[in-house]
Amino acid sequence: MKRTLLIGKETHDVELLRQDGVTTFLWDGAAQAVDIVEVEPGCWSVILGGKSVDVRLDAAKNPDPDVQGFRATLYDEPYEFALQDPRKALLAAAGGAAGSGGTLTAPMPGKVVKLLVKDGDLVTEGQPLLIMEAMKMQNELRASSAGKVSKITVQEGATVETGGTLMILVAPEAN
Amino acid sequence: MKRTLLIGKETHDVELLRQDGVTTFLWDGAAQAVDIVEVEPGCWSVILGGKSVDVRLDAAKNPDPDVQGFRATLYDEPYEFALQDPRKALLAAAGGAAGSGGTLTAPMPGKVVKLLVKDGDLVTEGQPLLIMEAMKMQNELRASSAGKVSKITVQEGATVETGGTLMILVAPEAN
Amino acid sequence: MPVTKVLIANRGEIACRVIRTCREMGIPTVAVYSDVDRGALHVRMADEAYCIGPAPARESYLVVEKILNVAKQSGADAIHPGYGFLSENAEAAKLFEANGITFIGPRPESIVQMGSKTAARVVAIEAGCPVVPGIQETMSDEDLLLEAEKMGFPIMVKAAMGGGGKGMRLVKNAEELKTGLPRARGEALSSFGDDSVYIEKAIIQPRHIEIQIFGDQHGNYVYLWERECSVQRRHQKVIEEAPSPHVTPEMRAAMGEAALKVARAVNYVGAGTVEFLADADRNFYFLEMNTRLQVEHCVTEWITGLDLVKWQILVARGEKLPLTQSEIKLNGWAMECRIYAEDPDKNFMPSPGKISFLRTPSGPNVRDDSGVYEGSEVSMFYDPMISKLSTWGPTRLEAIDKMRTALGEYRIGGIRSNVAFHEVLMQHEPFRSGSLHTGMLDKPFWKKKEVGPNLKFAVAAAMVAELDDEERRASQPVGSGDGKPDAWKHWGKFNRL
Amino acid sequence: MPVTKVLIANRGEIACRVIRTCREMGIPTVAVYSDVDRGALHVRMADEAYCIGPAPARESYLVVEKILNVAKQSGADAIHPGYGFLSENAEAAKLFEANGITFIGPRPESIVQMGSKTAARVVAIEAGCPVVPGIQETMSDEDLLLEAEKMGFPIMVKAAMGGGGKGMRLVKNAEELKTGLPRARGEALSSFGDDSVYIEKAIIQPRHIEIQIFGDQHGNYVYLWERECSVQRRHQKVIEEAPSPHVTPEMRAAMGEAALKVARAVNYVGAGTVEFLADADRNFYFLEMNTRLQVEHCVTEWITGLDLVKWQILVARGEKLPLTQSEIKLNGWAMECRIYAEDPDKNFMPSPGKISFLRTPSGPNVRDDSGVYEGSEVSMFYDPMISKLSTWGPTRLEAIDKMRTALGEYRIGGIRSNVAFHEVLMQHEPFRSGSLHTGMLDKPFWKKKEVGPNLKFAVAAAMVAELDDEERRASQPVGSGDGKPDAWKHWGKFNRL
Repeated sequence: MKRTLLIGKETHDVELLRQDGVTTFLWDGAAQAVDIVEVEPGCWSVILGGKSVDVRLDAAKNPDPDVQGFRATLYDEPYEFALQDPRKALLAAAGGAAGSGGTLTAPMPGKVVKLLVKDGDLVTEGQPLLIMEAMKMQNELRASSAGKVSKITVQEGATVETGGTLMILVAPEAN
Repeated sequence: MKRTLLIGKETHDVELLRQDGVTTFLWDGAAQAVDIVEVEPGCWSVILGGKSVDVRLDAAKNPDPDVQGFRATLYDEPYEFALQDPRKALLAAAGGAAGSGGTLTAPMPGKVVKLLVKDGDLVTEGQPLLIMEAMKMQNELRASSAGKVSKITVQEGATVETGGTLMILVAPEAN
Repeated sequence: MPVTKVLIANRGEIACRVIRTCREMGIPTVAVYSDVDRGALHVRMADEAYCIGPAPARESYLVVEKILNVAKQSGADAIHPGYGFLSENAEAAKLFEANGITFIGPRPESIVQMGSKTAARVVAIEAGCPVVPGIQETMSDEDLLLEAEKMGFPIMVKAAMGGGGKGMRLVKNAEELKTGLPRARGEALSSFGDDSVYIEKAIIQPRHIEIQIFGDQHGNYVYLWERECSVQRRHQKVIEEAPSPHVTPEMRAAMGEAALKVARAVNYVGAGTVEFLADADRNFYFLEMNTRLQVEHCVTEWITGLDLVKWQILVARGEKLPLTQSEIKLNGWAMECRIYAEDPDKNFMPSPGKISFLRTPSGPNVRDDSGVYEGSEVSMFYDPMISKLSTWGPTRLEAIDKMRTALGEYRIGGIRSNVAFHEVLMQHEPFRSGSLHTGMLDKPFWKKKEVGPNLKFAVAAAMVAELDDEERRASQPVGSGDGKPDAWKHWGKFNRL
Repeated sequence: MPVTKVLIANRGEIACRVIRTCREMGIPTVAVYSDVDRGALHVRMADEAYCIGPAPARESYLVVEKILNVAKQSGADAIHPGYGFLSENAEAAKLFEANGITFIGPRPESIVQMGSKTAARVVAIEAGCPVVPGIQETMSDEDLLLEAEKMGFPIMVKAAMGGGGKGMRLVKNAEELKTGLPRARGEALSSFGDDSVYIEKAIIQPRHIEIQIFGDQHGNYVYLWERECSVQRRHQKVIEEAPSPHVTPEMRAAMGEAALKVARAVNYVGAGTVEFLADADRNFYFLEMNTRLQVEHCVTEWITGLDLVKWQILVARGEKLPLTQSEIKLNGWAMECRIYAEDPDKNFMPSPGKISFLRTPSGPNVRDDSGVYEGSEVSMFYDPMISKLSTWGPTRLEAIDKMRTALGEYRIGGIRSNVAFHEVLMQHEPFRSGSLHTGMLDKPFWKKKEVGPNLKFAVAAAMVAELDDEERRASQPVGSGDGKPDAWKHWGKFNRL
C-alpha cells in the first residue's frame, strides 16, 4: 500500500513490496532492496546496501487522527516520523485547519506550586506564568508570546499530568 | 477458586482470596497474608511475612490435559509445579492411567549420527542405542532398562526435534 | 558492633548497590518502600521488604520512626542510609544507635558539625583548610543583600542544610538576588525542611574537585584520591571522573592532607567527601563536607579497586581500615555519566513514566548501577536519576571512548533520557581536552543528530513494515491466526481500519 | 598495514566483543551471518552486515571465499577471525593477505607450525620447553594401540588439528581405546575437517594452566601472566581464572619464559596462548599453543587492565607492543564462568531455543560478554555458549563471592542454562580452596536446591494469581477491557475455560 511519509516538513511517497522473498522499498518512485526483520517487539533490524540499522518504533500521538505517527528511536534518540494514507491526505487538504490557541500545558507531571498571574492579566513574551514542581526541582513556565490570560484552569497545589491544560491565553488583539 | 497443588508427590489445597485490598492465601486451610504483584509479564514479586521472593512462571506441558502446569523459576532454577481443578481431579481418579511404554525420545534437537542397534535386538540396561550430534558434541543415548528394540523410527542422518520418537523398546517379557 | 542484617533506608540504584555488597559479604538485607515503590528493583532484590507509607518521602523514606520499627520488626542490627533521605540526619543516627542499631555512617556529632555549611566553614578555617570568602552564618534577606553588596557580585546563594545543588544559584546582581532568594528558600525548605540560606563569593569558572576520605573508630584516616565533578547543569553533577585532569601529584597530596585535617577535626568515622572549588591557578577552597557515601563513589572504586560500601560495613563493625595510605592504588581513569529520566529536547525537564524497553551496555570495563528494570516506573516523586553508567580505561581518553561506546549501546524506551546528550558530550572538544568548569553546560551545545538519508530510509521502511503487518493482521478474522500469538504485538492498540 | 574497517569473520559473543573495541577505536565494523543468524546480536551491532549462506558453518562461516568476497564488497581492509571457525586456518590467512587484507592474527607459517599438535610438540622440545611424554606423529588405529601399550595407560587421545576439547578423551585401557578411537576421529573430522588423532601419557589430576603471550612485528614479546582453566567438563573449560592459585611467582616467571621460547621459535605475532599441564609438584608440560584470541581472555584483561583486542589491532597495524614486560601489572583476581545453553538436570545436554526472558547482572566489577538478547534464538548449529560472565576482586575469594552474587542476578528464560550450576560451584569447598584439577567435575556434585516451605508458598501463590487473572480475563467479553491491552500477557494461549 502506498503511503505518504512526513518528516518535519518533508513528504515522500513510500511503499514496501514483498515478493518471492525479496523486499523492495519504493521512495518517491526509486526502488531499493531492503532486508527487514522484526527482531524484538517494535524493534526492527534493517539492512540496506550492507548497512545495518536498528530501529525501535514507539507509536506517537499525532494531532491529526488520519495520520499514523511513530516515534522512531535510533541509538536512543527519538525522531518523529508520520505516515499518511494518501487518499485521506487529499480529503484533509479539502478541509480547513483549525488555528491553535495560546494554551499553556504542563510539560511534565507535577504539582503547581505558585500561580504568578491571574485571570485577565496582560502578559509579555517570556513573562513567568506559574511555577511547577516535579522531582524536587522548581521550574518556571513562561509565556511563549504576549497576550492576555483568559482562563486559569488549575489552582495552586494541584497535581497535573503531562499535557494537562494550565491556562489559556488569548492574543491581545482579541481583547 | 479452590485448586489442588501438585509438587512432585506432594498435594495441597490452595486458594487465593482477594478482599478489600488484602490478599490471603489458603494453604491446606491455613491462612496467611501475601502481597503479590506481577512486576513483569510472567514475573511475580511475592512478599510474605516480610520475605521478598521473585517468581518467574513459564507454562509447562503437563501430560494430563486437566492439569495446569507451570515451570516456576526461582533464581534461575526451574521447578515444576502443577495446579488442578479439584472437581476434575475426582473425575480423573475414576478413570485408569495408561502405562508408559519404553519409548526413546530425543532429549534435544539434533542429528542422528549413528544407530547402534537394529530392529529386534535385545538390549541391556545402559547399552548405547544411538549417537546424536548437536552443537558439535556427540552424545550416546542409552537404554534405561533391558528390553527388545521393537521399532526404530529414524534413520541415520535424520534431524530430530526435542521429544521426537527415536525408537520403541518393549519389555523382554512382552516378547 | 555487629552488622549481621542490614536495613537499607533508601531506594533506587543506591539501595541496589548496597544490597549487592551485602549479598557478596553474606549479609541478609531488608528493603523499605513507599506505596509507589512496591514493584521497585530494590524491593525485588532484597531478602525482605516492608512498606513504610505513601509516596511523598516525608511520609515514608524520611520518617525515622517507621524505619526504626521495620528494623526492630525484621531484626536488622544495622541501617545503611545510602545518600539523601536520612543519610545526613544526625537525629536519626542518634535514635538508631540509642535503640542498639548500628548506623552505617559517621557519628551523629560529625554530621551536626558538617551539616550546617556555615558551621562547617568555621571548622575548616580552624583546622587550617582554605575556604571560599563568604559569610559564616545564615541571615535575613535584607542582611544578605547588604553582605552581598559588600562582598561584590557575582555571588552564590546556597541552602545551609543543603547538598546536591538543590536551592543553590549563581546571582549576578542585587536584582537577581532579590527575586532569587524566595525561590532558593522555597527549594531549600521542600528539600531539606529548613529554609536557611547563605552566600559566598563566586569563583569564576571554578572546577569542582572533591576528596574521598575514610576514617575508622581507631583514629586511622586515608584519602582515596580525588574526583572531578565540574560538569554540572543547574548545579547538579552530570559527569564525574577520577582522577581529575586538573590535579598534579603535588596538588593531590595537598588536597588530600587538607581534607584529612577537616576529617580529623570532627573525629570522622566512615566514608566522607570533602568538596573543594579549584581555580585555574590550582588554588583550592573548602566548600563543604558530605558525611555519607556519594553518588559518584563508583569512579573511586574503579581507580582504587576497592569496594567503598564494604569498607563502610567493616568500619561500622569496628574493624580497622584495611589499607594504609601508601597501600592505596591509583590505577587508570574512570568516568561516570548520570543517566536521568529527562528530556534533552525540552530543556532537560524530568520525564517520568514507565520504562517500556531497556537494554543496558556491558562488556569490558563497563559498569551500570541501575535502580530500574524494563517495565518499572520512574516516579515523579523522587530523583529522576535511574542509573549511573561508569567506565574505566588506562587513560582518560580511553575511558571517554569506552563511555561513548557504552552509551551507544544504552536503550531506554517509554521515557526520555539524557543518554544521547552524554554521547554528544563525550565528543565535545572542551570536555575531551579536560578543560572543565562548573558553568561549561550553561551555554547549550546539545543538538540532536541529523538523520541522514540512509537512516530516514531505514526508519521509513520499518514503519511501513509495521503498519503493513498490523493491517494484514487486522484484516484476518479473529482466531484464524498462524499459531503465533498476537500477544506480544504491543502495537495492536493503534490499529485503525 | 592499515586497519580502517574490520570484517569480523565470526558470530556470537566474540563478534560482539570485537565490535565493541573497534567502535571504541573509531573503526567501522562489518558482520557476516548465516541464514539463521539474520537476527543475531552481532548483526544488529555491526555497522554493516552481509549474509554468507546457510546455517551449517561449513557452508557459511567456514567458507573462506565468501568471507573474502564480503571483505572486498564492503571495503574492509582487515579481518578479525575471533576464535574457532577460520581463526587457525593458515590457508585463509594466506588468501586474505594475498588479497591485500590484513589478517588480525599471527603469520600463516606460525599457524601451520602450531596447528598440528604433534608438530608443535617437536617445536616445543627443540625450543627447550618441557612437554608431556607422548607420540610425535599421527598414526593408524593399530599403531596407536601398540604405542599406547608401550606408554602405559591411562592415556589421552587428542585431535591433531583440534582445540577446545573436541575429539579429546581419556582412555583407561586398550578396550576403551578401541571403541573410543572411531568416535574421536568422527568428532575430529566434523569439527576440524581432519580425522588425525594422537596420544599422550595422561597426567593424574593435572591442572590446566596457560600463559597469554603477545608478540609484535618488531620481535618484541611479553607474557600477560597465566590463566588457570582446570575446571572442565568433557574436556571443555567451564570456569577460568587469573592468576592461578597454584602458581608461585617463580613458577609464573618460569612458565612465562618457557611460553616465550615457543613464541620466539615460530616468530609469533599477535595474541597467542601457550597451554601447559601442571602437576601437584608444580612441574609443567607444554600441551599446545593456540594461535588466536582465547575465549577466556577476559580474565587476563581484568588483572592487567589491558584490552587484548585493541592490542591485536595495534600489532596488526605494525605498531610496537605498547608495554614492556616490567610495565605489565598483575592486579587482583578475576573469574570467568561460561554461560551455556544446557540443562544441568539432563546431564548438561545442549538446550537450544528462543531466549524468552533475559536479565543480566551488573554493578561493581561485573562484566557480561554476551552474544544474545531477549528474543534471540540459540541455534543448534553452533556452540551453546551464550555469554561469558566475569568478575574481579582484590582477592580470589572476593572474586568468587562477586561471581556468586552476579550469578544470582542472572535470569535466562525459555532455555535452560548452567547459571544455577555455577552458583553451586562457587560454594563448592574444593573450588573455593583452589584445589583444582581437570577431573574435578567428573564426579557429579550438582544437585538442585531444595525449595523450602516459604518458597513453595510464594510460587503457589504466584501460580494461583496467574490462573485467577487468566480466568477472570477469559470470562470477560472481548473488547470490554480496562484499556490495558492483553497483549503483554503471554499466558493467554494457555487459557482453558
